Amino acid sequence: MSDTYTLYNETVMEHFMNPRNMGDLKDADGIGEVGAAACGDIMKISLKIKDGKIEDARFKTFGCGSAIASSSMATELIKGRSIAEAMTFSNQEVVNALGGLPPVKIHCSVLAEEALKAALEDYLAKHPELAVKTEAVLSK
Amino acid sequence: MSDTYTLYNETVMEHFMNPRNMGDLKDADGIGEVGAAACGDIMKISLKIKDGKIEDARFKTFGCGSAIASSSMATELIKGRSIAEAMTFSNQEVVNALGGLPPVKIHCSVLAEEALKAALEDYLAKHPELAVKTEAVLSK
Amino acid sequence: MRRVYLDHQSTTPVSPEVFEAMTPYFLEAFGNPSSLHQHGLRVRDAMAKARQQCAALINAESPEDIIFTSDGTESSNLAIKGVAYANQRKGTHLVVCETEHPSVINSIEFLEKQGFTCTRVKVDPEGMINPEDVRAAITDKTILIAVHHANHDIGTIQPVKEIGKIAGEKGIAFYVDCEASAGWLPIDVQSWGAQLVSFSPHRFYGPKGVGVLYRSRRARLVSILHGGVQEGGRRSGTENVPAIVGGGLASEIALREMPKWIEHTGKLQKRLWDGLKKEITYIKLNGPEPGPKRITTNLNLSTEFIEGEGQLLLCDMNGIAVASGSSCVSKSLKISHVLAAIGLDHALAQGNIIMSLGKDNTEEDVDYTVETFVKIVHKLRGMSPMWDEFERGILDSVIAPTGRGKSFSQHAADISGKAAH
Amino acid sequence: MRRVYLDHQSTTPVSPEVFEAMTPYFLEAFGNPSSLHQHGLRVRDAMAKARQQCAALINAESPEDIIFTSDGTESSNLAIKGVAYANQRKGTHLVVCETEHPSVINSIEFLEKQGFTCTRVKVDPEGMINPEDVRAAITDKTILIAVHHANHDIGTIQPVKEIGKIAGEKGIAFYVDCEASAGWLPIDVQSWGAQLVSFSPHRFYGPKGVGVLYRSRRARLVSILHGGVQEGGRRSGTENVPAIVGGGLASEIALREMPKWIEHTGKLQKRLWDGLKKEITYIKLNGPEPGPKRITTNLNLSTEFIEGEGQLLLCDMNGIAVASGSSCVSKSLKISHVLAAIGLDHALAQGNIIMSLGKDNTEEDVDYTVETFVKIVHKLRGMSPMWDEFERGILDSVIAPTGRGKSFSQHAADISGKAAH
Ligand SMILES: Cc1ncc(COP(=O)(O)O)c(C=O)c1O
Ligand SMILES: Cc1ncc(COP(=O)(O)O)c(C=O)c1O
Repeated sequence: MSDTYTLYNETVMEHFMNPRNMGDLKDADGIGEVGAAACGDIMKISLKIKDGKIEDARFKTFGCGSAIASSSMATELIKGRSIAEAMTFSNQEVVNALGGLPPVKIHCSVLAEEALKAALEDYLAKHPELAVKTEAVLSK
Repeated sequence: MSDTYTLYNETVMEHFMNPRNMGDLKDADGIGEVGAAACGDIMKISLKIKDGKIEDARFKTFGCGSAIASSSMATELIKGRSIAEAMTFSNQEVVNALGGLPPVKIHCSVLAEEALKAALEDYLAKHPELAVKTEAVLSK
Repeated sequence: MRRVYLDHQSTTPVSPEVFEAMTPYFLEAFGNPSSLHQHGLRVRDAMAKARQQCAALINAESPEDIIFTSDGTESSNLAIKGVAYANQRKGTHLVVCETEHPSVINSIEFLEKQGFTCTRVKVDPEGMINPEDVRAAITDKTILIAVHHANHDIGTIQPVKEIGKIAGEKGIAFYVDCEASAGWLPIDVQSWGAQLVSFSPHRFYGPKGVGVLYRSRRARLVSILHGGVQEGGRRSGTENVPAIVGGGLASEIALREMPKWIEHTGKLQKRLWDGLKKEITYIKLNGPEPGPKRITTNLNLSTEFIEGEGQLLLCDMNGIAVASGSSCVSKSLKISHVLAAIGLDHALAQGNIIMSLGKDNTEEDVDYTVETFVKIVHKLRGMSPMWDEFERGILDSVIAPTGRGKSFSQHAADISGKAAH
Repeated sequence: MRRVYLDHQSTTPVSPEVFEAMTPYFLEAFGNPSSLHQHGLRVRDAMAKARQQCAALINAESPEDIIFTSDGTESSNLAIKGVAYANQRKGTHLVVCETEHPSVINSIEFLEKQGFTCTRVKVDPEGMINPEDVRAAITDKTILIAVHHANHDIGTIQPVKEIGKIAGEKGIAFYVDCEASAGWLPIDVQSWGAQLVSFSPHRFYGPKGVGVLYRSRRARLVSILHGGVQEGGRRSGTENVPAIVGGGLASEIALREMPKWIEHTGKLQKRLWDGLKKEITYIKLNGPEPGPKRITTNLNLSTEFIEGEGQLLLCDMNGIAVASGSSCVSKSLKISHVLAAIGLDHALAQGNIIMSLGKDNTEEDVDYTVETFVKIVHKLRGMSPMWDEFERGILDSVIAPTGRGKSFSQHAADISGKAAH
């Protein structure tokens, strides 16, 4: 790659070119689809959740290179976390894990956070008993 | 000269580099010294006049290249002319003989015309009888 | 990997012949044209020649009508503001086409803050302006009409001759921005009745760092960069001599080669669009079909259900250089105002890229591009939730509606109404 | 014939090293920095490096403070108008030194037509501004103080640090035009407290076609050329990449070589002035004596009883390139406003030429110049009616009055009162 100039850093490019967890989950337990008014990007995250833990995550993204990389990274980071942990997930984690994003592209990582949270809310809406428990954990 | 670039055409440069009739005339019959308010140039023309004809002319000039070339050319052109002819001398003759001057430098040729006329007037002031005769010729 | 440069509308390489002609003006003939000695006089001669070459490209009455600036943007600014300031006693109203380049539009916005007014004439769905709409926009306070020749974004060729006639009848100065057409379409300022025309040699194998503004002696113009008396007092500042020399030669070459270049890029343009449209579903060409209404260098494409930057990046990773959105403002997030003006659906505007052809592109380049682009679209659609939802009948296509599902825009509004920032 | 270039203040040749560094950016790395693909990204990297190199030359806080323009004139215009427009709600008064370059003076005249006001602070007979006069000129409506570093005409080095202190106390933006000093004198925007500084690489062996404006983030500035979002939106238009790259490297080299260049030109400056003054009577140096108050590159000379253009032409015909009058405006007939400001007698202003030294001049160059110039003065005085009249006691000298005869000015007024047009 040394002779190649890239708009984003190597990690971002790598996730854009070879996105992890791309696709949909059959029988997903929670699905979130969100859009960014500013740039028109749309991101969808599906989660498989078992015993309060995110077992698997998938994304589909209509958006720029950093949006795709952000969703790839977000799904990668979130796997194995508990619902409570996932609820505190912040876009900054995506930015850090990607080794930074250009200032005008930070909103892509925000979109990933939002898609994840939408998927979790979708799951919790179907499991109100867990919602209460999660809130209890979060407010500790 | 082919490798040399010049601000003025070759004729002008030639007259600037090797001015004709440069100097003063001992016992001049008429001397004119004029100045241009616009650029500060000063030009002095001395004439030797015999039998109503300009026998010799000399100039001294404080001024730019085209002022020096204009006075050189003007003195050259005027030699041998009658006073009446000389009184109708115009700067355009200088410009033409020099093969043209840049627009901002036309006033140099005007200065030469003025210096010549001042010298003629100086002469005629000393010879009022000729002044009348000359006017008669000019008004024909 | 094959390398295919398809961004000629952004800029072109300097041709070796032009570069060679420029070289002496860096090292030996380095003088300042304002200097009265050998070094200055020598470069004055060179500039005079370049002025003739530039004048010839656009059939200007005289080389004296050519003003050298630093680039197309400065030329636009000088044309718009220079005419406006020079004529403000006469009137303060301007008429422009709404799809002008930002250098025109933003110059006008600046003037509007200072009390000028402007009518932005609308275009049709192909980006074409109607001369009668220009006529209707004129008031007795109008001092300038500005319409570009070819559109920088969607390649539409405007009816400048007809508009020039109207401007002439009304005695109003007419400015034609030829940045996107010079070198690629014949320009004739005299038969157009244009008093101001701008172009940039870097768009046709000349160097960056020089722009050209033609100004007929019939048009009043004041300078906008103040200082010394360079360019007859109309553009102050030490002249970029090597670029001016190079720009002159590039203009001469373009004038000579133009018929060949037009034929060549026209063929490739057709081959490229035919190939893409055959292999890819739900793809749309923005602006007129290849033919007399469209410049031969430009294809502006919207591929549905996927976004533009991703297409661009994958093209680039496969050696193909293309542009996304408005070619000169690609750092901004906003969608091109040209695409908005032709009423393009927001979803299609987002999936927009521009491929622009040049004299050195080949049929192989085109075929490789088609082949690669097909794979790219496939890959990105595979990642796109919109494509999935379209296939499942939840969303409908804008390009070829099936009658099933809601519109992309509706869907986007629904979900981004939620929590998007 | 020996060739001696003594017009380094007008421009310098591009150094071979700089030209070599620029070369790839014409032919291979020809991309538009706004492009998102390889070609664009590669030149972005190159521009980032140039930005650092330019920042280092003037000790800027950050490369982000560097704005690339097309030349010194544009930089001056942007500094003056950009700050004025950005702050017009706060105030509309500017303070400048009366001996600024025309690009500053004329920008201000333009603003005055739009309602701004300006105080032009006077200089002393050496061309030096008194910081206390600047302080006295400040009102509560003052939004900008502009003072050049070294004077382009007479080489005076201004007390910019002291003025910067005053500007800082009052919280007013301070612009220093360093066109005539950059590369030849150390510049430290931070210790000066300057928020705006301009310079041009073509004055120190870099290319034409690029100007630099430093703008501290503490200063508000709006753009004056409107269009795309290049240079962070502060300067629209396709960037002249090769010139920017060359300008960066020229800045790096200048920073490194400056001590040597200063020492070298300082020695030659002294030798040249000593030689001329020894061999030629009635010659005067305008501006301060060589030393800490004068830049080492510049000698501004008035030779009495003869006029400047003739001196220049004869120098040129003998291989010596010098400037006459204000170096950037030599096409105009008018006498430099700088010479008028220092109160130079009209006769001496007319006999004015500028010799400016560079790193490649030698002692032999200097000696040849002295020898040749002596002959030239002799030749022109032989043609001059003033010299003759001086010798005959009709006129007196301004430089070394004898007490005999009337002044040149009196004489000129007497005779041109006559019939001069
Ligand atoms: C002090 C000063 N400022 C500004 C300028 C203008 O620079 P440029 O001619 O590069 O536009 C000059 C040019 O001589 C100058 O000497
Ligand atoms: C139609 C049009 N006008 C003006 C410009 C501005 O030209 P430049 O970027 O050379 O300043 C462009 C640049 O793309 C353009 O396409």
